[in-house]
Amino acid sequence: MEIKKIQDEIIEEFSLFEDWMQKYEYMIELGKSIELIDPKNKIDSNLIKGCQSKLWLFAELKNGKIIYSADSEAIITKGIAAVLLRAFSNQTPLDVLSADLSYIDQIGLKEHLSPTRANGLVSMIKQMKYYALAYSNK
Amino acid sequence: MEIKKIQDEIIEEFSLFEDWMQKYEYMIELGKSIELIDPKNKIDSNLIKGCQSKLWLFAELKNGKIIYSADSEAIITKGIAAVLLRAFSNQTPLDVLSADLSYIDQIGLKEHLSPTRANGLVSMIKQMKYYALAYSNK
Amino acid sequence: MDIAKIRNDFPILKRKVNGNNFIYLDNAATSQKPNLVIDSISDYYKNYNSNIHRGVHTVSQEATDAYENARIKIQKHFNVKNSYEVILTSGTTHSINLVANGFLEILNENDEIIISGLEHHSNIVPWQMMAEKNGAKIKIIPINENGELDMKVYDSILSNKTKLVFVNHVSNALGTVNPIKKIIDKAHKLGAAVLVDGAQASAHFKTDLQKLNVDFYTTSAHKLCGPTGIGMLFGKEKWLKKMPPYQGGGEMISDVTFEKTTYADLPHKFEAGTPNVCGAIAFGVALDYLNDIGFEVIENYENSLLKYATEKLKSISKLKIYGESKDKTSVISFNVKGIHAYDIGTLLDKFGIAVRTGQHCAQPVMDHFGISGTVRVSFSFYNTKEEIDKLYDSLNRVLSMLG
Amino acid sequence: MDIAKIRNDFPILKRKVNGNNFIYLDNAATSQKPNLVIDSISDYYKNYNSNIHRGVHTVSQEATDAYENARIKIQKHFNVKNSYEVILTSGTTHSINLVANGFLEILNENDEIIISGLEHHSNIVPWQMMAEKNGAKIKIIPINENGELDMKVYDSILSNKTKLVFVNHVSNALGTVNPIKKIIDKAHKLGAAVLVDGAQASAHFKTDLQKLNVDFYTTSAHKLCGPTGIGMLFGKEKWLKKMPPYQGGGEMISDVTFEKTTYADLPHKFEAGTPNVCGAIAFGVALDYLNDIGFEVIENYENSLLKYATEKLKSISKLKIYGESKDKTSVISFNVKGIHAYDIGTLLDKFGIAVRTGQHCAQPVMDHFGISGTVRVSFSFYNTKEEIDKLYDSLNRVLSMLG
Ligand SMILES: Cc1ncc(COP(=O)(O)O)c(C=O)c1O
Ligand SMILES: Cc1ncc(COP(=O)(O)O)c(C=O)c1O
Repeated sequence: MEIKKIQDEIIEEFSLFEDWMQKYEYMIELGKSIELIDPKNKIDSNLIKGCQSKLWLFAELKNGKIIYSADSEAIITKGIAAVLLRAFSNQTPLDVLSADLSYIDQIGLKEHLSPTRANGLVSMIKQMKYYALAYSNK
Repeated sequence: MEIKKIQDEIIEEFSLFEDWMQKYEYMIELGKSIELIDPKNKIDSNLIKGCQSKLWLFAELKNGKIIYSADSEAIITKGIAAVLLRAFSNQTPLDVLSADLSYIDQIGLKEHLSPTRANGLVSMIKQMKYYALAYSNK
Repeated sequence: MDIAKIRNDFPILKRKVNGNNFIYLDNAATSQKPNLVIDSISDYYKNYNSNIHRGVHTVSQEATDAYENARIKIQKHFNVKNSYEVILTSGTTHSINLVANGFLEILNENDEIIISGLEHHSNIVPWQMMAEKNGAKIKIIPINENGELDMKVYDSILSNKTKLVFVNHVSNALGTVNPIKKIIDKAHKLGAAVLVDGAQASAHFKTDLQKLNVDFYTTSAHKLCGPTGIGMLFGKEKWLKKMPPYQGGGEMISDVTFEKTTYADLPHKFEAGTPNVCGAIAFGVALDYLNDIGFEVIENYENSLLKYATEKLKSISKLKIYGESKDKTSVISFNVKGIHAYDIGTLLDKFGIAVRTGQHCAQPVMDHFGISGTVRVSFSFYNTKEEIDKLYDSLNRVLSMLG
Repeated sequence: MDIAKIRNDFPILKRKVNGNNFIYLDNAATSQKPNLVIDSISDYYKNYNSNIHRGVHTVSQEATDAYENARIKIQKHFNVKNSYEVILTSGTTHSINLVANGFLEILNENDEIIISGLEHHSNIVPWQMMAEKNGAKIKIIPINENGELDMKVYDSILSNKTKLVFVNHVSNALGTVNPIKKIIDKAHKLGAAVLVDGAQASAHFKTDLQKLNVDFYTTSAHKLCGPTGIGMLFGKEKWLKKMPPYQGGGEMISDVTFEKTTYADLPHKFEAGTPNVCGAIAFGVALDYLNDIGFEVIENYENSLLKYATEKLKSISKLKIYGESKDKTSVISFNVKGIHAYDIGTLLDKFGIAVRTGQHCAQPVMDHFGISGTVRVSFSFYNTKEEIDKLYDSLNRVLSMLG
């Protein structure tokens, strides 16, 4: 599925919730189904900086598509990672590079988009784009 | 004359003036008649600290009385010194030590009584009392 | 203590966070400011702002007097002998670095310094930086299971090689009040000087520095209802005279030529450049405010809050409190089994409750307990039992979301 | 420029001093603050005061964002390439000491540093302190009769032994604007770095640091309508990476154990401890305020004030102006023959006029002219021609009292 479509899907899902508690509960649920990073890649060099809880991110190219995997000690961070992975994993590097991010705002996670947030969302997005850039040159 | 009487005299003189300009002009006049420090005593060790213009102070004991002498690069500082010397010079060390200083306030120089003032008035008073203390033990 | 009146003094307590009443339980990081302090800042800039010292004009004189008067307020508050033993700095970190720089040339590789295992990074890193240069050896007083210093080890590592001992008065990570009087007396017997970091203590109780006979003591105004960017260092005259100046600049010199510079007297020798004039004045106002309430009143009230909160939190299953020293200020550091502190902090924030999560700039303390961080709630005299009830309820809801 | 409106922004300008309207001509010492800046301080403490970075709660996030946003305002104002090249310090003196400490281990006794003869003590003493330790040699660019740097001597002392050149952008004692672009380009040709002290410049004109290609640049917020206790250091990334941290503490580390500490990335490596959060935010507001008026407008207006005042003062007999460089900001330093500066300053104050007297923390400049000090009047964009007329009249009355 296209990134844009997945994002719309996520927006729709989140729009069903009436309050932040339900939203967060859903995000936490999503976190549980994340593509977990292989233990052998759970190393310091795959840590995302600026994150209060450890957050590992990894990416590999399979059949021209980027497969992201991640994990975090914190369940909310994992949920946020899930929201990103669902949209961007299994896409071509070029699609990832050109993808728009406004869906994060629309599902009510805007507060997490400050570069100084201790959850590393912004650094994570940056790192995902770096991976995409690296793989797009291959 | 007793210190207290001289102080009253000074207060009376200053009370004749209606504004600060006249007062300052008078003080500047007084400065001109100051007992000048002997050039050989115009040395760094006789400088009063915390003074923006150089201010020298010296004291000697003659017939049981302290004779202060002073000089300053600034004419206002010299005037202030004159107001002090007139009251305290030629008095016994004990009289200087026990003297009250409220006349300074009464003649309208209170603003100069802050310890952080750059004119050194407070340091000068201190130094005069030090001299008196030293000579009172002799 | 009229808590309603006091809360009314703090405008920020009226705000909403995420739709809820704001409950500020991050007081160990920084305190909130009463109107009196905030207004003193406006008043300064609206009425008598000027650069200080050596100014012959009235406004400069007013600012200088207010600044020096703040120094005297600090002197009196901490019962310091001479006002020139109070150095105004930009905060505890600056104060400690000033002392570490001062001892750079006093110590050498035969000397030892002792650091408590409860220290904030601000009281560790400057000494490591110093020791790297002069070769002094660093020894550590370890902490026990309750988060208290192991005084037996202290006795065993203290020797006549020890030149300096550093310990905080209160641990910011755990709230432990350290037995500094004992530490000082023992150190002095062997000729070592002691620096006590009072950043975390001085909001909670009053300290008599002459009685304590401590060599150096330091705090930050922002921890005790004062503004950011200002703090103090007390140093005994004999030490301040022995130490070289830390920064070079205006104010701290008496004579400058390109060949030779002579330094000014205390305290100016250590106050290079235009100081934080307004900050110092507001620091003094903050001390006045706290003293008007009274530190005994504050201490009693905060202790009752701590007791109440500790009991409530302990009733939550799987919740473990780190630091259970008998002598504690209003800090509770905890974790809930299987749940990351970050998740708890993030969700409590949704309920309008501000707590701190992470290492609290005290990684060695975390390492001691084998954890990566804690949730830290820290109280002040403007907090209430109702707020603790709200914390308790919200925490339970958060845990059920995360569980 | 609507001067009435601007003056209305500065509450202090409405006060009386010794019964007269307050005329503030001590702007080179520190600037006055507009309501916008004062209000931003109250706003911070009333609404979102918190310790910053690593806080997961909303208010900490708001404070962090505002603090980092201030850094970006400074970055944009000075056209700095990367925001992390902007270090927030407690002021120029702190900034310069930070750099001097950074070069302590980079330089040795074979290296030379060049200092201009126009420097403020803040840009002399730190280098003397450094040179005492690492043995670097200090050479001086002398000044000529007009108070300008003697660029021929500069050419002759600059060599490939020169590692650093320090010069202020504008002299606080005389107002001279130095030819820093030339100084920088020449230094760079020989591989030397240049630090420009912009404390006295940045209130008067805008500086493009990338265009200037300077290695370090520094200023203090209190000189440009901002609060006390905050300033900035710009350093090129390559230098900031090369220099060791200055102070140890919280924030500036990424990993602390008692064995080893690793330092955080820029800019945090140089921002140990709780920063002056509120000060930084208000610094940003001050830049906004000045930019809203526009620096071209400010420069033109101030130049016309300077010209007007210079002509008027010159008409007074026996009055000598020190520093008559063609390129000058709003500073007039003068003496009147046979009269001590202190006397003039003290009596002008009686007329409500604030000027500075003395050495202006630039003793070598005074020594050059063989004087112990000057009377310094320094203007800002909120001053008026009427105030200069008042200065002129009062000065004449003062001189007749003293003469
Ligand atoms: C040219 C110059 N450099 C440095 C300084 C020192 O600045 P601060 O006192 O704010 O550290 C000043 C101001 O006094 C100055 O005018
Ligand atoms: C115990 C302790 N020491 C030192 C500090 C550092 O103080 P500051 O950041 O104000 O310099 C703090 C506060 O963070 C502290 O709690």
